[in-house]
Amino acid sequence: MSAGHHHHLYLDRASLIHRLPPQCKIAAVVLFVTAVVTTPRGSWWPYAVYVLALGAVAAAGRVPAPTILRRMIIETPFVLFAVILPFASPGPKTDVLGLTLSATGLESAGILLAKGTLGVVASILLAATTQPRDLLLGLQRLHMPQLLVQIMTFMFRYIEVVLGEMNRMRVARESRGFDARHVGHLKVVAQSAGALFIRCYERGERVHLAMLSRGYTGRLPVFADARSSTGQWAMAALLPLVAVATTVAAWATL
Amino acid sequence: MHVPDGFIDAPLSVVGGVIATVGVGVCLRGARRELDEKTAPLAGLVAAFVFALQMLNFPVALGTSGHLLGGTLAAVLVGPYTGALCVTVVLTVQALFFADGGTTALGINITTMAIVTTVVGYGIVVLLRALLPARPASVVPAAFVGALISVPASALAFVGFYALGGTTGLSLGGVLVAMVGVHVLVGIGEAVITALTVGSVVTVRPDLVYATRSYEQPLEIRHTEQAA
Amino acid sequence: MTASLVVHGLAFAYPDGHQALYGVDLTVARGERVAVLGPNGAGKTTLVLHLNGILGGGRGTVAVAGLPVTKEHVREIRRRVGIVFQDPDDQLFMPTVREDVAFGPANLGLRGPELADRVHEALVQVGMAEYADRPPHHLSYGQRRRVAVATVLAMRPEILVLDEPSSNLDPASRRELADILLGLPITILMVTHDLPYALQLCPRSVILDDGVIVADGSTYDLLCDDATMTAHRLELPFGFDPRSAMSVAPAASPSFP
Amino acid sequence: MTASLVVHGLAFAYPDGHQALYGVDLTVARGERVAVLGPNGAGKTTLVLHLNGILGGGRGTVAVAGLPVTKEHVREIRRRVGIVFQDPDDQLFMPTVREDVAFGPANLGLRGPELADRVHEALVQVGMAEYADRPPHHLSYGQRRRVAVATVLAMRPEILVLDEPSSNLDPASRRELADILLGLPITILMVTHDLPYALQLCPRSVILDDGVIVADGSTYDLLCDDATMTAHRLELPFGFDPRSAMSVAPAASPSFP
Ligand SMILES: Nc1ncnc2c1ncn2[C@@H]1O[C@H](COP(=O)(O)OP(=O)(O)OP(=O)(O)O)[C@@H](O)[C@H]1O
Ligand SMILES: Nc1ncnc2c1ncn2[C@@H]1O[C@H](COP(=O)(O)OP(=O)(O)OP(=O)(O)O)[C@@H](O)[C@H]1O
Ligand SMILES: [Mg+2]
Ligand SMILES: [Mg+2]
Repeated sequence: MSAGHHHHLYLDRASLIHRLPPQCKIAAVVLFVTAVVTTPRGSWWPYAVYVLALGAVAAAGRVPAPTILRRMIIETPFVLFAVILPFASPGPKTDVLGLTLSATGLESAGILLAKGTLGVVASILLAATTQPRDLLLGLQRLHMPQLLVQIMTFMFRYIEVVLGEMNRMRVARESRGFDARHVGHLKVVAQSAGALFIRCYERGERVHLAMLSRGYTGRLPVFADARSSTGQWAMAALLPLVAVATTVAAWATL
Repeated sequence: MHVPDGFIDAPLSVVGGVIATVGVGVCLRGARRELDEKTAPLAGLVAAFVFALQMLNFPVALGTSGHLLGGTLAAVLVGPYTGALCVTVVLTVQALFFADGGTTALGINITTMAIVTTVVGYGIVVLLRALLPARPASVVPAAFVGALISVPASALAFVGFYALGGTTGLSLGGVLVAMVGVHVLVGIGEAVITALTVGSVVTVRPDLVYATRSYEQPLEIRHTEQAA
Repeated sequence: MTASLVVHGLAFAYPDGHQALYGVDLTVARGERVAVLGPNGAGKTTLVLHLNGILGGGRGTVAVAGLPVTKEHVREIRRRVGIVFQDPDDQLFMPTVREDVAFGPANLGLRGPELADRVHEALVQVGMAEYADRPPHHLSYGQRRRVAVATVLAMRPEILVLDEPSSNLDPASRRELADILLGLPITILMVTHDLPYALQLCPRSVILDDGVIVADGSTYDLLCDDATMTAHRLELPFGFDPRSAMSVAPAASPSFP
Repeated sequence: MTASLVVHGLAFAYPDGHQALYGVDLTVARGERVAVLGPNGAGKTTLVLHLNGILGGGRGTVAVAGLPVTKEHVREIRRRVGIVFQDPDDQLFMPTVREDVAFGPANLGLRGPELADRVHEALVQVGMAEYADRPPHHLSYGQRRRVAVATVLAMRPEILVLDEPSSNLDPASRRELADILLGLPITILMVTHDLPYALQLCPRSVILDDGVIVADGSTYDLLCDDATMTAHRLELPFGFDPRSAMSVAPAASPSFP
């Protein structure tokens, strides 16, 4: 029912990375990925540096490798897409393991996979070390417009409301002898889906009104001190600094 | 259709970012008229629903899959400006937090999936409502058609970006046919879900549907002789 | 005859690690009406949710009419045990009141006019027949509670379990509900904080505190036992005296002829 | 002195077209404690939600301490009027009990140790201090209600409005809440179906039925007026007699010296 209690993506650990203010982490991720994306075509060594850098962050944040690998499943659609490239791209062909593939397609696929994957892992690390509530706080500190912060606040809350109400409805159905295995009963589920939207909305509306009753003005009061010190910014800057230096070096040595 | 990091080259990603920033800026100004104390949570709920819809990936053909976009639904429920902001928020959270769609491609994703869908979808709804009978229920078929068309329109916008800044060297014609073809099918699913949701909300809480707001009813006053 | 309900050594912890039940033993005979009393957070709701297998997976056993509450019997048990939840919003989920009340009997296989009659009858019992076509979430809290009771009555369960049924009901509805319950020849387990109501309806009461049953006996005796009462945060409300109450209305309580 | 609360000709229909209030008039003086009685669906909650501008847009006016409840004053009014909602799940939304109770005072600008003290004090008042770090949605219903009361007490409102505060509370908590309320020197409006509780706490009562105030007077007189009571589905509970109750505990009710 309530906002931002532990999210399933969040790993509750005490670590250096967990303690960093959220705004520092968000800025670091965005800058890091930007540096990665601007890596020139033709250099491959920078990706090794990026992987090492992310590996260091994962270690410092105590995020285990299996967790990261499991969550990388989100990439599947674009991995599939990358696999098509070497077959479908025009240009000179090469032979790899007996398959005739497009050389540029192969290179493109490699770059796409490398850059995309690094972006995905950076996000996974952010999510594993930052609670949704803190993400909001961080975006607020980074001056994301108030209206967007507000919509996002409610969105996080409603995701929970929707899950909570779905669960209540399921228990209510089953307690009254509902048998989800019958096909005819799909209709019931579809029917209650319409009610779900309104029910969630009205629950959320009442909660919102209760918040207003207690003086809510659209900004959540900040209990934890989310101010960031220069030291913390410096620490968070390590990751993007490494990446930017690498990219610059790659362009220089091209 | 979430564009990952590195799929579109850096200069065009910047162009996408600029378009998105301007678009979101316009929406922020416009949304002030749509949002009040009560509709702010509705916007959040719509965002949560769009979020859930976009999780529904369904296979379309030969290993490709598409997901719902939710732009028209959002625009019909909370207005076009706020609707675009809702989808923007969803895309931002997905990029930063769920690793779905690249952080650097966020501008492009917002342009194609938040701005184009709401502009096209809501535009069609407004157009059709002018043609259909002036009843709240008319919004349902209008939303159906709006959703149906908004999805391939968004795919088309994506192909546009690809034509100008694609990094993968695939032939433009092939990409065009594949993207638009897939998204015509996705559009049908989107249309059905949009119409169902809007339909159920219109019957119970017509006041929650932006596109049908503004109906007043006279209040009755009773006088009583008080006892005690 | 097998007992209607047998709970043996039931212990349970919520997924967050908080243990709520520490070995509950309770046997209820067929046709008995038993009140479950106890302070907030004692574990009453947790116990109730075990009676038809909504919660489970801890230690101990629950059996309904001889049938153990296990995955394989759960469907049959849910036909027999009707639960009115503490929060009516947990109970109501269909788009209209009528559909909501019809949901249970329809799952039992009722159709057509028979189903319609069953629904109408239950709604009349709780005085909500004229609200049949409204969405439940647009009713007042007390109206929702009345519909929640109707959804379970319509299933004609063998065992009726009510979690604080009288809260948020207006005084007349409260009395009407008492009349309905007194007229049902079935086993009733009622969680309540309303001690006069318990006395009126249930000859027997148990006190659950801190996850165990700490007292079990005649409701009248319990309410008169000041030491036990205060030990478990039970107090008689302002202006209520069980002795004088029982001398006025003895009919309600079969154990005091 | 201006009255604490003035409601005049208030009419309101819900968005689905259902009219709930048909012209409510009510004046409450500063420091008065007034019970709002009436059957389920009478419009009590709807009235309550108008008192700080949560609902609005119908006909009529509401003024708090002389200030009309309009968009421009709404923030000031919400500082002054504290509402405990009928459903605690509507009230609690933060990740921990402590943060939830701190939410209101923090919005009023309190910080640091002052805020912590305020939160602790409110939690002690309702007996929930040891639950400060648990998530509210993992509490029992009665515990949630107690926290809901604490969230509002922590704001130290001038006018306290409670919608069925005693429902789902165990008897001791109910009495403790009565003690807290009796000790607060502020205006209190309490919606309740618990007539003995109303008599104990509020010298004055109004009856709301079908969207209008149909009676207004001393609680004792109302409860003894059988004709009015039955006309509005109010009945005294089993075993309760206001006459004998008042002779036992007159202190609670200042109007009966
Ligand atoms: N979902 C949950 N997760 C964790 N702990 C819970 C949960 N629900 C209840 N509890 C805890 O379990 C204990 C028993 O709760 P339960 O709801 O059974 O109490 P109850 O006797 O029904 O109280 P009440 O009279 O207030 O309804 C309480 O201490 C409560 O805090
Ligand atoms: N959200 C809503 N939409 C439409 N109608 C509503 C809504 N909420 C309440 N009503 C209706 O308005 C009337 C007054 O409801 P209200 O909740 O104010 O009653 P109440 O006096 O608080 O009742 P209770 O004692 O049961 O809490 C009822 O007839 C109810 O059905
Ligand atoms: Mg309970
Ligand atoms: Mg109410």
